[in-house]
Amino acid sequence: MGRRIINRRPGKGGALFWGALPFLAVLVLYVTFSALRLAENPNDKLLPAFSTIADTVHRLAFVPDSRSGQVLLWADTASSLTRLGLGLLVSTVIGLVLGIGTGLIPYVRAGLSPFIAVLSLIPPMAVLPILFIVFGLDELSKVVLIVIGIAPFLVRDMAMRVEAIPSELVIKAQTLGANTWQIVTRLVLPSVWPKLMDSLRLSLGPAWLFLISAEAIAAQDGLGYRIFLVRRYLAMDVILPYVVWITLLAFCMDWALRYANRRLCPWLERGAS
Amino acid sequence: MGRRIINRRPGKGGALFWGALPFLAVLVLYVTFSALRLAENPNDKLLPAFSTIADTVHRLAFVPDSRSGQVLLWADTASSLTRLGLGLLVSTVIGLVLGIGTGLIPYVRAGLSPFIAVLSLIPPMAVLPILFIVFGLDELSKVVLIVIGIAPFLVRDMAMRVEAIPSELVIKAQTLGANTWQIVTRLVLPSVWPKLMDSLRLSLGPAWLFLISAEAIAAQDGLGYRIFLVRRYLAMDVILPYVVWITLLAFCMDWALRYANRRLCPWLERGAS
Amino acid sequence: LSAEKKDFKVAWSIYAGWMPWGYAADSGLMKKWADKYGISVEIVQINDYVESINQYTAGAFDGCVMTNMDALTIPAAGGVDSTSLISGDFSNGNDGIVLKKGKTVADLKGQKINLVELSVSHYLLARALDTVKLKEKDVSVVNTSDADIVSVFTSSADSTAVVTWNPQLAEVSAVKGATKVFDSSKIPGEIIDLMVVNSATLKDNPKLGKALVGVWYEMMAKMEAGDQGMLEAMAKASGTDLAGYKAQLVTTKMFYKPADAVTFTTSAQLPKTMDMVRSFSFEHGLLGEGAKTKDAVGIAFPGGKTIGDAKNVKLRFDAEFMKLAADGKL
Amino acid sequence: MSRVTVDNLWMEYGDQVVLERVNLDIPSGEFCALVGPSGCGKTTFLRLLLSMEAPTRGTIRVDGEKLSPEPGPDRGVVFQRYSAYPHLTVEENVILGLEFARAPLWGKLWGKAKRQAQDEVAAVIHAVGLDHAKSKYPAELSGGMQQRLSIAQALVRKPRILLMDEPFGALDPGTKAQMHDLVRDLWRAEKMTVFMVTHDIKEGFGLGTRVLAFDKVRVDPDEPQAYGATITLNLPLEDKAERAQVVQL
Amino acid sequence: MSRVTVDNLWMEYGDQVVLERVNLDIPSGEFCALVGPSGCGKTTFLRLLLSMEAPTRGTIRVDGEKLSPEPGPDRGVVFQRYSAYPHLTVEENVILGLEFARAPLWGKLWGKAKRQAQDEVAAVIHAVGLDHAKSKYPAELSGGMQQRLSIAQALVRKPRILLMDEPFGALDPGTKAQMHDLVRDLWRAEKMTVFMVTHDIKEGFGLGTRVLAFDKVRVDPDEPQAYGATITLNLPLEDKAERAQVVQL
Ligand SMILES: Nc1ncnc2c1ncn2[C@@H]1O[C@H](COP(=O)(O)OP(=O)(O)OP(=O)(O)O)[C@@H](O)[C@H]1O
Ligand SMILES: Nc1ncnc2c1ncn2[C@@H]1O[C@H](COP(=O)(O)OP(=O)(O)OP(=O)(O)O)[C@@H](O)[C@H]1O
Ligand SMILES: [Mg+2]
Ligand SMILES: [Mg+2]
Repeated sequence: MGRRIINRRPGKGGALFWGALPFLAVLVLYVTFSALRLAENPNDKLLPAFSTIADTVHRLAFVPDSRSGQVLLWADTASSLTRLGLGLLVSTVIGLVLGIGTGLIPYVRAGLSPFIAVLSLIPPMAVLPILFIVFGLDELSKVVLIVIGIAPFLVRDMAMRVEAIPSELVIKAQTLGANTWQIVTRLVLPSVWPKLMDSLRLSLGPAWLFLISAEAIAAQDGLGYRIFLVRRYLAMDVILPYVVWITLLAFCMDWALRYANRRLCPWLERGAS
Repeated sequence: MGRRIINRRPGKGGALFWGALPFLAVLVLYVTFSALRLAENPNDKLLPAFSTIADTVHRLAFVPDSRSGQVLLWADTASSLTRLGLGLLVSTVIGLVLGIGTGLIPYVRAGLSPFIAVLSLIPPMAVLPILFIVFGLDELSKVVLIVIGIAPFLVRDMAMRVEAIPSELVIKAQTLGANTWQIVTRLVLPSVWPKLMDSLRLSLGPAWLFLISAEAIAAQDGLGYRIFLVRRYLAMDVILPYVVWITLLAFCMDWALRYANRRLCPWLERGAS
Repeated sequence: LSAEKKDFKVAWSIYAGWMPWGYAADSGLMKKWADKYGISVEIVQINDYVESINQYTAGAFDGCVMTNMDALTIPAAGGVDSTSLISGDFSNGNDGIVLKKGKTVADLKGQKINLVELSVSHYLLARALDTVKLKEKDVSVVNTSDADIVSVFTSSADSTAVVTWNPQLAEVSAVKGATKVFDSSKIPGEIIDLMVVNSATLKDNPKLGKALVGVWYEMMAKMEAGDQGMLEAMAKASGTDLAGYKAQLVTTKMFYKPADAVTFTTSAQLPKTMDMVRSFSFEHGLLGEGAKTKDAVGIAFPGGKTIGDAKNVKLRFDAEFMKLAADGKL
Repeated sequence: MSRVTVDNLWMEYGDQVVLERVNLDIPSGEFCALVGPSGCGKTTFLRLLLSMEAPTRGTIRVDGEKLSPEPGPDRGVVFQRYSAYPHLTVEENVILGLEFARAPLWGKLWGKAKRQAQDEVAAVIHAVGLDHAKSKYPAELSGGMQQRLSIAQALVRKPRILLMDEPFGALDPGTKAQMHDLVRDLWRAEKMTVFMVTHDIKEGFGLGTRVLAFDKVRVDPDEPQAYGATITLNLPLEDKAERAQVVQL
Repeated sequence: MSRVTVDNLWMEYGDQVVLERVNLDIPSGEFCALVGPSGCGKTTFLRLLLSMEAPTRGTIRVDGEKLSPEPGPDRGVVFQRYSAYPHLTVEENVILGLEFARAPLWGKLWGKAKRQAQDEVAAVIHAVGLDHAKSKYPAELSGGMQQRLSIAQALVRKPRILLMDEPFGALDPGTKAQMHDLVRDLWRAEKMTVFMVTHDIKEGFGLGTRVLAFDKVRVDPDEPQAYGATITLNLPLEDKAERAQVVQL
């Protein structure tokens, strides 16, 4: 009927089809170029064939390492996820506390907001030596690098969201007798919670990036460590599945956050029609 | 009068004072620890004295380099800013086009949004070899790394903002006879423009980070190049002023974006009381 | 300033000649030797080589593995009086120059060369250029991180020449049409891998030196004997397999016997080598802006010989502890 | 011509039935006043007419053809909550409809074309009493001013069907009378079909040519959401002289 | 006791004078109906009484003391645009005032205390006719239902001064009458001082004990923003029996 394109919606199947399309395209591209390169040089390591990758994945994911008796992939995943989880947790708490603080309380804003703005602009990689001296080289420093990497973003984003709460709602809470703390718990927190989840989702990419960088500098296990280790041999048959695996993990987290948002914030869906 | 803390505002002077406080604190910390370390080892490189830094800055910023004949700081700044500017520009355009596309048009959303979500979660540093094949090693690949680093974030953020436009406003535009393109130019673009500026401000940190990382991979000039080069001999007297300089540049951009927002979007301030 | 202490930390990073340190930590040999002297030594692996030296220089570690050139330009130039406790090996083909276009060093002229600037690769390049009377001005150097050098050379047509070390060197040499035109076997004994410890700490705590040297030569003996378990563990830890690791060892001249290391360290060649290294470092500004001549940082050798400013000796080559090992007194 | 026919319409939100068995046949040009208790489904009915939502059952036809499934310039709307564009000034908000029609590419007029459009809307801006607030943004307007802005905005495109949800609710009696005149004149001139929700019965009977009352006929006290509202009264004001002139029966 | 005294009040937005020379002395317990043309400054006046904004000149005193510079539970408010909390259901929205008072730490009641609070507000929720929408979120309510929710929310804390901005504008006559009773009863019982903006003159005279009319007395046709509105009529309805009972002159 010539409807405007903004009013035309694909069905369930259609959405699946269109969603899968770009992935398929990438896959086809990969297979083609891999075959081309391998035809020229059967030992090419840059774009290994799927069979090679499958062998490597089998070895990484199912054969215990002779030295440590651990299965590498799972051991790496466990340590990386622990670091990442801790980093995200701490960043979230900082983002929430400082974000609400700077967004809501003028004095805190005056004191912290320029500092945090500047902090968020310092490239952490450039001051690594200082960070390592201050925080040591063990687990702490990796978590700290994640926190330094994403917490300022979360703080600033949260502050912006808090400032965007309509002033009527804050005023009304005060006429209902709320003190500052109650305004935080009953109005500000639930209002910015869904935005926090969204911001966290947007920070997942950077968080992994910082984790990998941290693990590449000082670690003895972890997904980033393994990638760093084999990178010198250009072992793309290890790197690619690791990257896919990292992306998959990140995607699951992304999905979980979205799901949590829907469950914890029913008002977002109700009445939106 | 015992006002709630959310209603108490510092005056202009107060804001300046509180804003400067954390910076002063960091400065004092630095001077103290620097003095302590220098007392132990007068040649300590980690936290050089301000006089050393000043000498180095003078050399970097005003004395032409003996090898290349250029004044290092300005040459580095020029190349880095060019790369960064290009990267930001391309990312902004991508963010705007794809963000509005995915946010507004259900078919585009179905096709691209999962792909972009996945893309944003792939750690770019881990797939560098593939980027090199596709984009080569020169300026292009550095710009591309910045784009890969921040464009997915911008796209996703823009899409979320577009989806947050009240449906009444979109419906009303249609009743006023707008076609899709007009809805984009007259409603969606002005609505998300201020958010785009905010998101860009939040991406400045990551953008610099990716620029510096890109310059660490293969470069002959640039602020990141210099930092990584002198990192080899822990020349913090070079690194620290460079970091401060980068932060200052980033802060100016941040300020410029905020200012542009205020100038281009007068409705944000008017009537907000 | 440093007093007697019990707990020490040394850092190491992944490189063919340093892999035994990882094995020492994992196998418990380090603990054995530390216990013997009533101290504890923690061996920390740091993946980023430069970061490990930086951390040592900043004082986070009592010792660290590094090359002779980095020992001079980072801790010594940074005012940290450092002592080379063990001369573990020298690069005998482990560092090299690989070209896609051209077959000889002279072909480097005018090319863009990917390497880690200011590292031993850079030094190797300078020495190679010397052999054909070229100057650094005749080439153009592109700083490229060691982790990316393989992918840069393999995947990009823009990259036609690289200088790097193993295992990256083996990977880039294997690229179709690539030629290795120069390697460190042509300048034997100039790129030396050391265990460096803080001089003051060592002076106050000779036990640390004894424990480190003791464990090192126990492992060297095992390695020389071809201990399969040890070699395999080290291969794995360096991210390759036994064959790959053995290939790397071929181009590494390990001093399995302490006596050989002592001979090397006390030889008259070492001061000459270090003089070349410091000249290179000075020309590239690596001795710091305060250094007006290459003599700014003094280097001491066994037997009391020094070069450079004798009042500012910051790098000391020591053979005493290795001698103890050679004499079986540990 | 825009005869609106509604055939056995049902609308449900989840398990709540809002509208049930709504049947209507409204001749073209009719000015319908919709009245009914708060929350009974008047706004929902307008949303259906606007294709903002699809009915659960039943159909809506305009001149015998199925209602276009998306909103378009044939149906203008004044929402219950004033909804002007916050990033446009009063004048820009009003001009917007003309710009969409005349500048297919960018939706923005420049230079002479723009000045001409400004002249055209000047009358309507004056009629709603916002001349002196022309260059204000909606956030700077009072509630009643925003409501008047919405009305002006909707009228500019002269839609064939005009849907208004309590358009005069926030206005004082004097201003309201002016608005009545404005809407009535336009309705007469353009012969639009108008649906206007109002809580002011007098306004309904005064302006309208037909009054539609919504209410529930069946109520289950335990499950109040089980039954919806329907049209309990459909009263053409046949004695109205205006009706004979405008409405095409 | 809450006598409101306004002394030579001016309010300007930029170069627009909105209110000028407003002088008032309202005895405690008075029910003031504020009327006036759209955009004349009634909402602005309420905002000033609420300390949402500071006057450009002049002072407001309550019982002789300067008005607290921040909103508090002594002054309740029903905004012109319904403004319930979108993340709370109807019942949670209404209970909120009690929770703030009784749970100083978290602002949230649990278990028995919560059930008791729910019982307490059940009456008011019933009175505004939202029993059956108790567990709906504001986005699921009709305009009139949201307005009633706002009223219920403001009444629960029984403020000494109640500010209402067109609280019954979106209600049908039947519901409106119920709301009138509800507010009148509470006003009588609590002897609140009420300021209510309304466009319904009949409502103003019916509910109020005093009518305040805002309008501009000076108008410069070229510069309409140069002069503001003031109180042109301050009419105590002294013949009202209720006034004698409640108002403390
Ligand atoms: N998105 C939604 N989800 C669930 N229920 C809804 C939704 N929108 C409206 N309702 C319900 O539908 C019913 C009718 O709402 P509607 O807005 O049509 O009422 P109305 O007649 O316009 O009332 P008013 O005069 O108060 O504006 C209400 O009971 C409301 O709770
Ligand atoms: N934030 C603001 N910035 C600038 N002008 C404003 C602002 N808020 C209100 N005004 C102006 O002040 C005047 C009075 O507004 P106010 O909202 O008080 O009117 P009102 O009497 O409540 O009208 P209504 O009955 O239409 O709600 C209006 O002309 C409006 O344009
Ligand atoms: Mg309605
Ligand atoms: Mg008002």
